[in-house]
Amino acid sequence: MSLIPAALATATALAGAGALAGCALPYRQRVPVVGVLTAGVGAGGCTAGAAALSGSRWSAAFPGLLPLAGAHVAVDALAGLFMAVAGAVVVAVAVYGIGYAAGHGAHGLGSHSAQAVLPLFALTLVLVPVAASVSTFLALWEVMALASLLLVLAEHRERVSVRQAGIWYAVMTHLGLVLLLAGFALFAAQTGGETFAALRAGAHTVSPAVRGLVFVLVMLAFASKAGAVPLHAWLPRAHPEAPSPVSALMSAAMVNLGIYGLVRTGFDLLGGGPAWWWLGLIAVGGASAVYGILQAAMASDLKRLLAYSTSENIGLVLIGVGASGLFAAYGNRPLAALALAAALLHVVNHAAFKALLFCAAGAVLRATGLRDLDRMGGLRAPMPVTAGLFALGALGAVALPPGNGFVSEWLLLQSLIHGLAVPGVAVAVVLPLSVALIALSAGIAAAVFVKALGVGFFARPRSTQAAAAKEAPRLMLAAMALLGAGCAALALVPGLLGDGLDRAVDAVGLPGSGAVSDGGLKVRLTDVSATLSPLWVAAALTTALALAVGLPRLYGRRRRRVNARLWDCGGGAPTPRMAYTATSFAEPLQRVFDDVLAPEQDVDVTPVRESAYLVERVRFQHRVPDRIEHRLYEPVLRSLAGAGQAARRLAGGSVHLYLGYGFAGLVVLLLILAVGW
Amino acid sequence: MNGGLYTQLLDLACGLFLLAAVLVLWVRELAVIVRIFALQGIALAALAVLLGAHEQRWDLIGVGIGIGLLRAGVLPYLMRRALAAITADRQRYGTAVAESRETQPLVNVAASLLTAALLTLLAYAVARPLTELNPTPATRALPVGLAVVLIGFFVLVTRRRALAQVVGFLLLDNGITATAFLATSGVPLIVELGVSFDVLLAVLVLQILTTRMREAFGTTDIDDLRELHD
Amino acid sequence: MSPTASALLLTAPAAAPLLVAGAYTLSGARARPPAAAFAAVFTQARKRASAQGSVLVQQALVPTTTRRKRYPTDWVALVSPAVILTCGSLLAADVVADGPRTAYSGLLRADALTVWMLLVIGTVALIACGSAPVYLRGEREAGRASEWTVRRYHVLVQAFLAAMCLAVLTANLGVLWVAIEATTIVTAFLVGHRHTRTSVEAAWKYVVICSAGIALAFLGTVLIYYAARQAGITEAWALDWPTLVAHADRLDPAVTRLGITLIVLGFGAKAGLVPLHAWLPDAHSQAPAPVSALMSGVLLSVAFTAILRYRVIADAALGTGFTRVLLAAIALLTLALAAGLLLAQRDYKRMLAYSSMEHMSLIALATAIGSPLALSAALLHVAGHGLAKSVAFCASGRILQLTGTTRMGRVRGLIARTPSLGGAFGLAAVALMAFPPFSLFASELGIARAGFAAGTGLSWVTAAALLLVLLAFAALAARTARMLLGTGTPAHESSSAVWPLALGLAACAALGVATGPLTDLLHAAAHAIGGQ
Amino acid sequence: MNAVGYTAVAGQIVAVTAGAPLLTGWMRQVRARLEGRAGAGVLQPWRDARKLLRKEPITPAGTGPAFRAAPALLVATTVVTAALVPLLSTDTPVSGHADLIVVVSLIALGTLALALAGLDTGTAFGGMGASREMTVAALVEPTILLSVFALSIPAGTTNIPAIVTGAVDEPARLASPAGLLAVAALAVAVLAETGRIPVDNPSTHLELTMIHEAMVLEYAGPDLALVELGAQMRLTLLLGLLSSLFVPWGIATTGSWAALAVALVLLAAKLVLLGAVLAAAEVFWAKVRLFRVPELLAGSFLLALLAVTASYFLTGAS
Repeated sequence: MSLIPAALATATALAGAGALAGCALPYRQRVPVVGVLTAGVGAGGCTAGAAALSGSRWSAAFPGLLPLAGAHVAVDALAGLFMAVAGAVVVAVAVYGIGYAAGHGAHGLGSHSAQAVLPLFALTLVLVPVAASVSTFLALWEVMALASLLLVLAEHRERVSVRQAGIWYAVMTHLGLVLLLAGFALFAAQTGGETFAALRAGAHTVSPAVRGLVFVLVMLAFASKAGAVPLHAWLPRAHPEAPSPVSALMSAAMVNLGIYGLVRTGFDLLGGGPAWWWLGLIAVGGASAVYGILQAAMASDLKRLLAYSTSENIGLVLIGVGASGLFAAYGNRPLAALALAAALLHVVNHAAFKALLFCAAGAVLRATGLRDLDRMGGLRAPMPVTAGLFALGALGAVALPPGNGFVSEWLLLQSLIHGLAVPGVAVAVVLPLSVALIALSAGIAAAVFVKALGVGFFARPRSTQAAAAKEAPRLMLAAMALLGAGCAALALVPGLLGDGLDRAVDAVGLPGSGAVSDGGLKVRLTDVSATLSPLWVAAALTTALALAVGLPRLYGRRRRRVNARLWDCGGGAPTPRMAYTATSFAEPLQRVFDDVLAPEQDVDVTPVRESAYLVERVRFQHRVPDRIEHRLYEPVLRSLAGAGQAARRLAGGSVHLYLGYGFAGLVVLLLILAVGW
Repeated sequence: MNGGLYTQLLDLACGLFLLAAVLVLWVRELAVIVRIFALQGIALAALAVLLGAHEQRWDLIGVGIGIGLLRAGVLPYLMRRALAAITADRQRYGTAVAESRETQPLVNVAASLLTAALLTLLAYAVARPLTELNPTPATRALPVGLAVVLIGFFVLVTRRRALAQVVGFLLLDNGITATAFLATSGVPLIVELGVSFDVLLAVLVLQILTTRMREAFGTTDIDDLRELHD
Repeated sequence: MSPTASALLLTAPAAAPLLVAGAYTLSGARARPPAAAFAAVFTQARKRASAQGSVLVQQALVPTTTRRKRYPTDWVALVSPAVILTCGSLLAADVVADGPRTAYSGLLRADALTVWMLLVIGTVALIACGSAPVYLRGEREAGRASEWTVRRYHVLVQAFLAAMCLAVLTANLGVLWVAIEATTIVTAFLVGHRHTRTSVEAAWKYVVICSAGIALAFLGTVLIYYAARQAGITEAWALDWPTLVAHADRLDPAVTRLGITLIVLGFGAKAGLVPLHAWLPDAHSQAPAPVSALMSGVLLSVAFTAILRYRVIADAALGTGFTRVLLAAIALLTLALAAGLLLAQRDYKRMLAYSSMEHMSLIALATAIGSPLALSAALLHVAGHGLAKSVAFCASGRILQLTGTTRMGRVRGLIARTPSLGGAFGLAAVALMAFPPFSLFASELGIARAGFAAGTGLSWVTAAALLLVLLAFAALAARTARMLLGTGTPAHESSSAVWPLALGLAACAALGVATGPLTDLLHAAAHAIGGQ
Repeated sequence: MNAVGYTAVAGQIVAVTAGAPLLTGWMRQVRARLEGRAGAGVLQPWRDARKLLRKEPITPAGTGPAFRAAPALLVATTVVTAALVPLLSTDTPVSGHADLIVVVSLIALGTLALALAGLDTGTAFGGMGASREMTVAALVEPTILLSVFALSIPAGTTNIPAIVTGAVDEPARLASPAGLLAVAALAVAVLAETGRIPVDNPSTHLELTMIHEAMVLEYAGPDLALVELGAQMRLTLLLGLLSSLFVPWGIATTGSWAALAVALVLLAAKLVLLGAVLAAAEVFWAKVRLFRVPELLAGSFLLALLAVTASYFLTGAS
């Protein structure tokens, strides 16, 4: 089967061409050419992935590449799934990027460097799942990190915050690399080979303790890349500050690769493990799901909100993966397969709607220069298509029928609910809790996206920029429409993915569940009896809607709608400033979760000089800090700064001190030798 | 010459050699220090000549004489010139005294002497295996060489005048040369030449730097060189 | 290949720079006084012009002097890197095919390690000498350099190159010592090339600390010689490396242990390892940028190759345990120190110097591990670090000339000001942070893999090292980002300033993707220093 | 039998749609009597609806499509759920297409539509209502899903007809502590979802307390009629769901016309009874403060969690 290598080679060639074009071409040609080439890269990756999903495999070795190790590649269905997702997202976002960067000037995303890096980033997104040896994987992984870092920094001239975000991202991602390197190097050392095949073969010879250590290290690394709590700190910084197409790529494609690595390592290479691994994973997942969506509920920056919602969805996926591992650990493999399929399906769905949402947010940002929901409002009038597409994405994100997020969450819940068939007290305690966490996060997600849509796009403009907004150019709309179509397809006929999912689950040694099948019309659980046919639900809803709209019209006498003033309690027409903002919308939730969020607010009242009772000015400050950062990161940073200051004394400048080091070292070593080595 | 006399002379030379090193720690006047260093150079040369005479190796004697010329003649001369250059234009300011004396070393003289004693003990302890490997009168004196190396390093660490540091460096080098002679009656000629040439150049460089230092800082107190730091 | 040819190939790398140096000296001898005088006048005139800002004087001077003036002699320096590279590549094929070459009754000897180091020296020298003309022009135009100082600069740099080539080419450990000490003496005046307080201070520290350290190394050499003589090796061959390696098992362990300790301390001083490391940041920050590039890029690793050579002997005589513990301890201390001092660093040249210490300690760690993979990684790391660091230093020299400060706090928006220069500096920093495709990633990956494969103790050491590297990475990333990013007013940057940097970066990246024809050489070199 | 099935579905939809105003009227009447008033009669809600439907449709200034579509969507979701929930018969042709989770989510979808409409008006009232409604909905979600979990454990599925038939076959399930706890939890959740006392007071317009009314403040005419109808239908539907989950007797499990007729009568009886009980309870209860509502919901969540664990450990489903 030569389709996969051909497609991958094409993608690589196109990426190289794109990089050159980005370096060479002048601004006018640069953006469209690079955009088209990048889309080609995505298409190549998508093709290869689809081929792998349809059952073909490919593997090869290039000993000449990568000094000291040699490069090994292999493609199976699991890799194919993630390649296909990444490729599809890349295609849409690349087209979107043409329109986005076109109006943006020769700096930022349109600059030489950014345009040169973009195709390479796309390529690594597609290629990372292909790696089949530790060195190859880490090399591609780091190239991806570097490319994304450079793209995050693209708009460094506009805002200082970009630099901070870039530094955070660089350091966090390198922390991830160190963990990953330690874990994989340990694993490779224990199995005596660094290709995935060797690891797979030698995994069972490794002592349980070392396996556990490896899993913990690798899990932390991949979780941080996936943006799971508590290693998520880079995500709400980098995603908002990056140019919107880049945010879309990172949030919809790059983050998934963390999940890929986890599944690949945990199930495939380590061959599953004891229950405590997966309980830990579920704990991480649950924490990220609830914490992420709570922070999203508090956020009033649209892109920050979306970033935190990514953290939430990744949490849900992690719960699924953890549950799958748990079931496998207790020997119930069909159920494990179901849970894993649900998790993977949610990865796909999340990629679809999150890419759409980030693109829509980017369109708003481009039209108004606004990311702050409190100052938007009324955008549905000037940019109806964007608003509609955002609504479609939001419907997917709130996991309610007929959105696409619902199908995967339904599968996830089903797998958890039927998980009680698995023995073990841990299961009995953990599963209900995770169901509750999923439900809670789903409920808050509904509030979050009602806020995003209702406050951001509905009501009336709350700022001049919002009032002056224009609809995005056609190219961007087309790309978003493409993504929207993807969401709709996933929502109505998820079964089209069925066989691919089964093969992907098979690839890690679990029997295919066949859960999502029936030509896409039904989602039926074979071993446990529950069915869902999204298409029917959607059809029924539309019919009912038509009736509910139509019948009253038939009954009522007057058809013509007349306009009227809003009810103003008798005092002047309500101004936009009276409308609810994102902050005020989130206030009740924030009160409810006061203990978790620990908001900070201070009121200082300055009375007039004459009397303390007459107030001259009242300043009210209110912010909801990221508490985990507060507690986890800041102490570390402080201690490091202290260490740096302390270390400076070592280089005080006195020659005598410096020679003293040498003399002391010499005497100590001689003493050691004298008393006998 | 017979073994007994050879041994006694050898020990005498080594004793002088070590004594000179200790004296450098003792005195404060730079001029005197330089003179003592010259004395040590003579002792070193004597050492080499003795070994040569004992082994009937004329090349060794030649090397010894050359070393004597270098260490007792050229290097002290260079340092005296440097000293003169430093103190010359200082007379009228009356800071000549300050410049020509190691007024207050970082470790005072008494402590330095005690340290020297300890270092000598350490040298004996460390040199044990060397002596055991091939016990001859020469190798029995190896600790002296090591002791001088350590003392030289100690001078380098604790003395504040530029010239005193140079002397310390040269003590270190003398010690190494002595070790070389005592252990293996000298390294191959080419290496020996290279080493001596390097030492000469190093001293020249240091001398030039000393004069520059005086131009730049107005003093040769190394402790004032603290502008480069983190 | 005929003995004469090989002798020629072995002699040329050291001889060519000396010849070039001689040429420069002679040109100085018959240098027309007008030249120097004109230079002086011209600089004063410029000072006046800029002082009073008079357009007239500017126009009177500028067309005739500054812009049009070319300094062709600066480019002559590129001869010796070319020669070194040619001989290196010719020798490479030869050595890989059929074993080491010797000349002058074994005084000069080229094995795979030698050739590898020659190639590294040649490439880094190419970068340094290639970016020197632009740097010197800047110095001239700023009135900081006269014809005489420039000529002295060229002579000393060439001598420096010769000394380093000799150090890697000789098989005689004594001559090796002499050559490395010679580098100290030669570079002393390059470090102190300006007569300012700071440069004198830096030079003094450099000479004193390095001479003291190198003296210890000589003591160690003497002890090894003693042990060899007692092992019955004749005087002529008792310092000959191949002979010593062959008969290492007969050396007395106690004496060898003492010797190797002193040697690691001594040459470690030149290699920027604890405890005699402290000269490094001062010297690197004061030397002219191309010289800093050479010192940091190759001098450190040339000094370290001495340790590599001695390590073979010591391991054969003592078993691997002793040197492993010694080197691992020193490496960890150095790494911790470098990371700690990077955290609160405020001067970008010092920052680069400390990052050199970081990378040298990684190389030392790899040597401590000592498996074939680790040694190959160490050698690859030497090459990668040499390339990236020389590019970084050359760029920093231009940055200093542009901004007039070495304080990072005062440098902002470099990419906006000079995209090419800022980009080169940024990419070099990225390479030093060990991002692929640059070769430092491959080598660090190899070191980590070898470290975890080398038993529990070294696994822990490697893990600690990785954490410290993370600290250094964070510091480097934060500082560099602060320098490069942000807004700034564009300034012109000549392309001739950038091509050597681009060359170096390209080479580093290429090495990281595939070593290609060098693969066999790399493994042969690792094999030569005990990676069997 | 298929005819019977479709008839059953149609019957359920009609019963809910037509019965909702009557049930509301009946509850108001009971309440009025208990409070010693004469009451407006059971048919009053119908009359209101007719009156409103005849009025002209109003579009308040600055509102958009969401505002206009929301009422219809509210009704539509309720209708679909009415078709899915086995109020009359357990073997309907549609019951295979969805399960309890879908039903719950569809109801949530209706809430969400209304909240968006509230925000779309851009008034302080609308926003306030929407924010409060979404907060309550978010907190109710875990309770409902955990009750679903608890109910599905014995039946081994989330398919409602299966649950109901299972309960009919072995009534012991309902008497089990798990069953009772689940009832209590779900009952509280239903009160919250339908905005009844003690969570919300449907008959107040006091801005400090109101939730649902604040969202729909801007509606008038036919739209208002739809909103009212939707709210009433949701109440009816959820009460019906409760009844068929916990007193499933009488629901036709076989496709015979007689059983269907009996089921219809019994359904009416159950709803009347439940409505009376609820109305009576509302007379004696007071609405709790808005920020006490989370405590109430936390309590119900605890009940649901206990229900799950209890059903797991007691019925020993392992």
